Amino acid sequence: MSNTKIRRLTIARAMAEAIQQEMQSDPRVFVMGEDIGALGGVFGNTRGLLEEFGRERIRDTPISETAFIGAGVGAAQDGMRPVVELMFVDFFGVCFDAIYNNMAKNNYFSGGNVKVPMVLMTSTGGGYSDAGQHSQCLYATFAHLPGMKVVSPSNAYDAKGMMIAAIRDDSPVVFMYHKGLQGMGWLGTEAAATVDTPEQPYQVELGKAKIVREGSDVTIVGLAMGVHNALKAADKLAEEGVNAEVVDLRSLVPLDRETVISSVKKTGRLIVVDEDYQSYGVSGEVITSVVEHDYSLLRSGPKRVAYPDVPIPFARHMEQFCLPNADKIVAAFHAM
Amino acid sequence: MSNTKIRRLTIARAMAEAIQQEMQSDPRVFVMGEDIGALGGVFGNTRGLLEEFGRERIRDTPISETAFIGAGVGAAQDGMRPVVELMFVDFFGVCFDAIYNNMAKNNYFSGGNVKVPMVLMTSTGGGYSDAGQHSQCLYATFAHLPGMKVVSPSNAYDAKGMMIAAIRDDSPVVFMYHKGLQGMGWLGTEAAATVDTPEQPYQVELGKAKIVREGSDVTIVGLAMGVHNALKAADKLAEEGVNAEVVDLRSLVPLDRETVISSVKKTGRLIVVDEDYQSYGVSGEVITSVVEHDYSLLRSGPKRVAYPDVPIPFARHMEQFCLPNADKIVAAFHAM
Amino acid sequence: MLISRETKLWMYKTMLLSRRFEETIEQIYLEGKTPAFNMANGPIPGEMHLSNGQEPVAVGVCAHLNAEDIVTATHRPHHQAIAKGVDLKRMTAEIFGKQTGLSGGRGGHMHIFDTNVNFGCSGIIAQGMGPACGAALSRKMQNKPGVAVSFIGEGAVNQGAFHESLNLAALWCLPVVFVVEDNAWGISVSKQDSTAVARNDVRAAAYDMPGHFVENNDPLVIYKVAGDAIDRARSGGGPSLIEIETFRLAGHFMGDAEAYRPDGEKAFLESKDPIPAFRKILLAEGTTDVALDHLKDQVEEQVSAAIAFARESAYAPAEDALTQVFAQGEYHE
Amino acid sequence: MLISRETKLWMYKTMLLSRRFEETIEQIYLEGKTPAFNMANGPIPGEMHLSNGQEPVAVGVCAHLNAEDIVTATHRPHHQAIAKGVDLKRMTAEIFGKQTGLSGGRGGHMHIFDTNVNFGCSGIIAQGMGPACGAALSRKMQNKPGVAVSFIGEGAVNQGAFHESLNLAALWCLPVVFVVEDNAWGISVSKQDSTAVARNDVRAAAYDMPGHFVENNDPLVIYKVAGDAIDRARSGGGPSLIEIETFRLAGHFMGDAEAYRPDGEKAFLESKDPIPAFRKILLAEGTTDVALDHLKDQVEEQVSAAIAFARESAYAPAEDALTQVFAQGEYHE
Ligand SMILES: Cc1ncc(C[n+]2csc(CCOP(=O)(O)OP(=O)(O)O)c2C)c(N)n1
Ligand SMILES: Cc1ncc(C[n+]2csc(CCOP(=O)(O)OP(=O)(O)O)c2C)c(N)n1
Ligand SMILES: [Mg+2]
Ligand SMILES: [Mg+2]
Repeated sequence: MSNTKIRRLTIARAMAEAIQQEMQSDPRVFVMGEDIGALGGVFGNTRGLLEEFGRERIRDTPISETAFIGAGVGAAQDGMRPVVELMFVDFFGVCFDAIYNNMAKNNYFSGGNVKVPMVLMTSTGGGYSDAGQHSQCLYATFAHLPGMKVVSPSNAYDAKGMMIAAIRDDSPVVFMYHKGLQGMGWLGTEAAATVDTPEQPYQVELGKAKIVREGSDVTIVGLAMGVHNALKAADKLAEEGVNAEVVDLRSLVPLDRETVISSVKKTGRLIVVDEDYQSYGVSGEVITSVVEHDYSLLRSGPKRVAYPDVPIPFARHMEQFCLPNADKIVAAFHAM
Repeated sequence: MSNTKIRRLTIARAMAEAIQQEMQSDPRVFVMGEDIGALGGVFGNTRGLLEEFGRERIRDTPISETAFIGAGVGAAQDGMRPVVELMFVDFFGVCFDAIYNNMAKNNYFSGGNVKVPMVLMTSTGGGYSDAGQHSQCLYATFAHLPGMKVVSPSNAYDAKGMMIAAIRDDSPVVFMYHKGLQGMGWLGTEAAATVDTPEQPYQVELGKAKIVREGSDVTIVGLAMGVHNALKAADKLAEEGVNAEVVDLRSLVPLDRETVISSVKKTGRLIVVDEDYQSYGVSGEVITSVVEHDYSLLRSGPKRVAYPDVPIPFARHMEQFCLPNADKIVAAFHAM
Repeated sequence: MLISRETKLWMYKTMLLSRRFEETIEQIYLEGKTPAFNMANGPIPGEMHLSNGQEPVAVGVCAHLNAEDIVTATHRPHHQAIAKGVDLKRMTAEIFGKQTGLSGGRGGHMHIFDTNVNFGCSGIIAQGMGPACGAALSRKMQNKPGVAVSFIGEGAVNQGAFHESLNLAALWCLPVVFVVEDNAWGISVSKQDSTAVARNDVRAAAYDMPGHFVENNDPLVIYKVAGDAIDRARSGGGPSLIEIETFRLAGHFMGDAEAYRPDGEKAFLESKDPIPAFRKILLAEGTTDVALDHLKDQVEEQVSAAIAFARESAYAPAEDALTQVFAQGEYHE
Repeated sequence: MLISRETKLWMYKTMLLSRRFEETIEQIYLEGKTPAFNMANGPIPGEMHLSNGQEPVAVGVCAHLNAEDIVTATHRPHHQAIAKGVDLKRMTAEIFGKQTGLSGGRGGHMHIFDTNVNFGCSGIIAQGMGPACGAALSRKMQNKPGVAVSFIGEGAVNQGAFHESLNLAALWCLPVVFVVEDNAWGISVSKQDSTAVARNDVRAAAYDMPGHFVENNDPLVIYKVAGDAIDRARSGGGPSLIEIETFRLAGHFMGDAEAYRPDGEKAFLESKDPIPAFRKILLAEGTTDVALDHLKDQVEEQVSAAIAFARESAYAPAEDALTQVFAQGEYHE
């Protein structure tokens, strides 16, 4: 280990720092959302910003997602670079038109003349018994619809770099952060998401997957919390002498199919981990991307470890029964 | 041909007749939506109902989808059987919470005590230059989220039987009708959707796909307009001596995976046709369902002929360039 | 509108029941969450929104409701549920995630559904309002008795559903009453930072319906105002909007550090706690301490019985998570 | 507020331009659609919403706007676009789906975007309102001049976005004016069948903002009322709501049989056509027939030139459908 100082940040702090640095260097950047001011965001990702930038640029909003996300679109089109928060992704149903019919499409509708450089950040994921309207991931719901980039980091390093890249991107970016990775103790948290994070601003390119563990026997693909489950499964498999490669998608749109395909070329086996509902989702897309590319790559049937097609139950044991985890991934491998 | 009278109905008339007959026999059934009264529905599927049932049971609504779809949920929970129209599926973004977080989940949230026997009917599809906010299918958007059945007929016979089944179903059913199949001349229409339709009420079971053309060389799977494109492609392939089997999914939730798998068992080849956006959609789910079931069924890589991941352009030639059609399906077969 | 002594005692007792219930839940919620507070742990995991201080709204309104009447509640539903007569044992079991819970543990504290008393919830802001209109419409169309009451918070009034629902209710002259619990806060955002008008009763004029504002969390005034509105709805007079100033004595949810609250606000609100205040009134009107203490004992017993029921109940098999998605109990992959 | 002769002539000429433009589009729209009317056919496929009769709203409001001001329009945008100064040739080419169109044919008639004059549309009811607030906020935050005007129909006022946007605009004191074109119909549903109040200006009180109602489609009154509201917004006074009674002389869209209209309504409205009425006023005020006819000639020329431009322009390569999805011009599979 070198003697450079390790600076471990939670994803929450990494996001806040990214926004802070962009706000310092670019007066067009501002933040809007519910409880993002004095509270610092329910999930901590705007903490400290109100104190530094004041109420003009850190704007608490009424509970009017249609209006303030629509306002984000209008401000972005007018030259600002708003970072707008939808507190839980589960709430998209009250405001999705502003997102998918306007934010995502106005670049196209205007033939490229109107840019919408807006970041919509939103929390995803369950595992802490918040029940069926506060625990969803809805990755595929966003990724299915054209015109917005859709990304989700699995650790603080990526979170900071991806947030900076998202703010600087001239396209709308949906930045989905998993509550269980935020490093907010009160939600429980995955410790491995809290990693060394440089202080200087830097970008992590959107649309590039990352091989977070190299292996040769099976490719396990996931994003956000799924990556951590995959890594844990890889550890378990290693005990059996199985060498798993883990791919962190990081981005669903653009989807880095090449990295997945290259990995499967090497391993011949594919497991997709997804905390979003299974059907018509991420797992189907990733698997199909591989088999339509080259049907002969796979040496055995692909597997998915995804959330079953049921609303998310409240009771802990029921929710845990439904969630993907390392054991299910290991079992999927054994069933191959 | 027998001498029983052929009674060709458009899907629009078949839907209206199904609703009419259910309203005659069940006082709990009523209709709400925009322009479903005096106008008879923009797409004709409530024509004649106002005259027969009056304004109490055929209720024109304000342009307040959140309120009136929410009201549908409340009325269904209170013992009524509302048929509620969302004029274009594209508008789901202003009211989806009422649909997916309430209509779809209250059965679950209540442990099965609260039933929500509601039909949400909504128009889908393009091809007539109605541009990017009025031409979408969004099949996967609905089918991805648990708790609602999602169906879409390809012809009047099925439309009538499926609508009756939907109204009688104690679960919420999203009934998606493709504008290009409605038989409304002013939208252009696929003549093959207008078929012999019995006058007596009957049900077509929801969740069952149908083999609409038998074949042995390739399985082409589609729904709604996709079925007609598949049938046309099958005709073209027949000229080349290729015998295509065409599967009309009819229902996305429940998805009849068995019928697709059995067909692929026979043909060894799979093409999925989908007018919804390609990624994270129907095609990925159908293909993955087959390959995860039995990886050895396919004799060559599966193909998808779906709408590319771009908003729907207005200009006819651009839109037609993007839409699935018979030639693209034939080309996909040739590329296998 | 006269208030009988019996009704007053019911109101008092029900407020007490709600309060004691929540105080108990509060304790149990913290089990397993110390030393490190982690929502995911303990016998009651997940978010917990308490309604301490808001009891007058629930009892003042629900005193006028029968089992057949409909209530749609929010993410903060305990007081409303208790006042509406939701089965306390089964509700408690639900909050514990047990099989005997109202939904067998699928719903939890934000999704309390009791069909016996027509009570339901949504955790999404203002999304009970459309369903309340629909239930009211159902009664009207079926010519069946029953009014619907939709409770929301003052933060919810700026959600589109509020506007659409009020317009629809007025347009169709539905038997529904909209009750805004103005506890001054939507999580950390104050009413004045979210709402362009100081009082939402003025918004009723936008729908040509009566609007009322009740100050100072007064159960007796609430009773009267709500009674008039509910009578009006029952007799075909259409909807009303009532905003009620009430107090959120606790944080938005348990674990909320409440740093956003102005200094002294909590102490001030506690000094106006409506339960001791109501007790004083009842005493002044001649009810004895003994009688009120007796109610308290009854309440303690009810709460203990409910908690015991919940604690002793079993969890459903985990696989039950895959049931009751559709009406036949099944789920479809 | 005084109206200069020059302004009046601009208003008249612009109304005429909009009318003649739409009359011409109407003819061309029908090309290829006879004998059987099929929306998918002809040089202009898709839906076509005409604004004949509603021109006074557009000119009365836009007379006060500069290129830097923002307008968000609806599914029925021609009159507003023309009054705002959208490039007529490129707009026409867009309606024809040509490469020279404002968006190269991707948008069509419901998606007119002209960044030179800050004009945009959404075909989804009321969804221009949030963006109008955002543009106004942007100007306020940047301390740049400019007000935003959001046009909607009277049917749109019952959409949640209306309520949320008005509250946000008032709360943040944004330089935005909301203009409701009350043409009495939302497709086939009359105002009284959709709205619980007869006039939407009363709804302004729900946001503590000024509300105005203009009767009888009068361009001069519209000019004054809009001028006051826009001045107010410009000078930091915050938002206003204006509802304007106007006339939809045509069907909701072309092909609409309008069976739902009461007998005689169309003839009555035609008798009140605002263009001849305005002409009469101008004549009475001393403008000569010759001068007005000269304006007409200019308008004819503009329309002909725009149509010729559109007709003569090429279609973009069909593959261009796959470009401009993202900001770099690319799309991502
Ligand atoms: C549509 C939606 N947006 C945001 C939230 C998150 N949220 C939950 S409670 C709350 C505050 C609600 O305030 P209020 O309506 O006053 O009710 P209170 O919590 O004070 O009872 C918010 C913003 C939500 N549940 N739904
Ligand atoms: C959210 C939404 N719901 C429904 C529609 C369908 N629709 C298009 S125009 C229209 C009527 C609009 O009426 P109004 O606002 O009065 O405008 P007008 O057409 O009279 O100009 C409707 C219902 C839509 N585009 N968006
Ligand atoms: Mg509140
Ligand atoms: Mg109108």
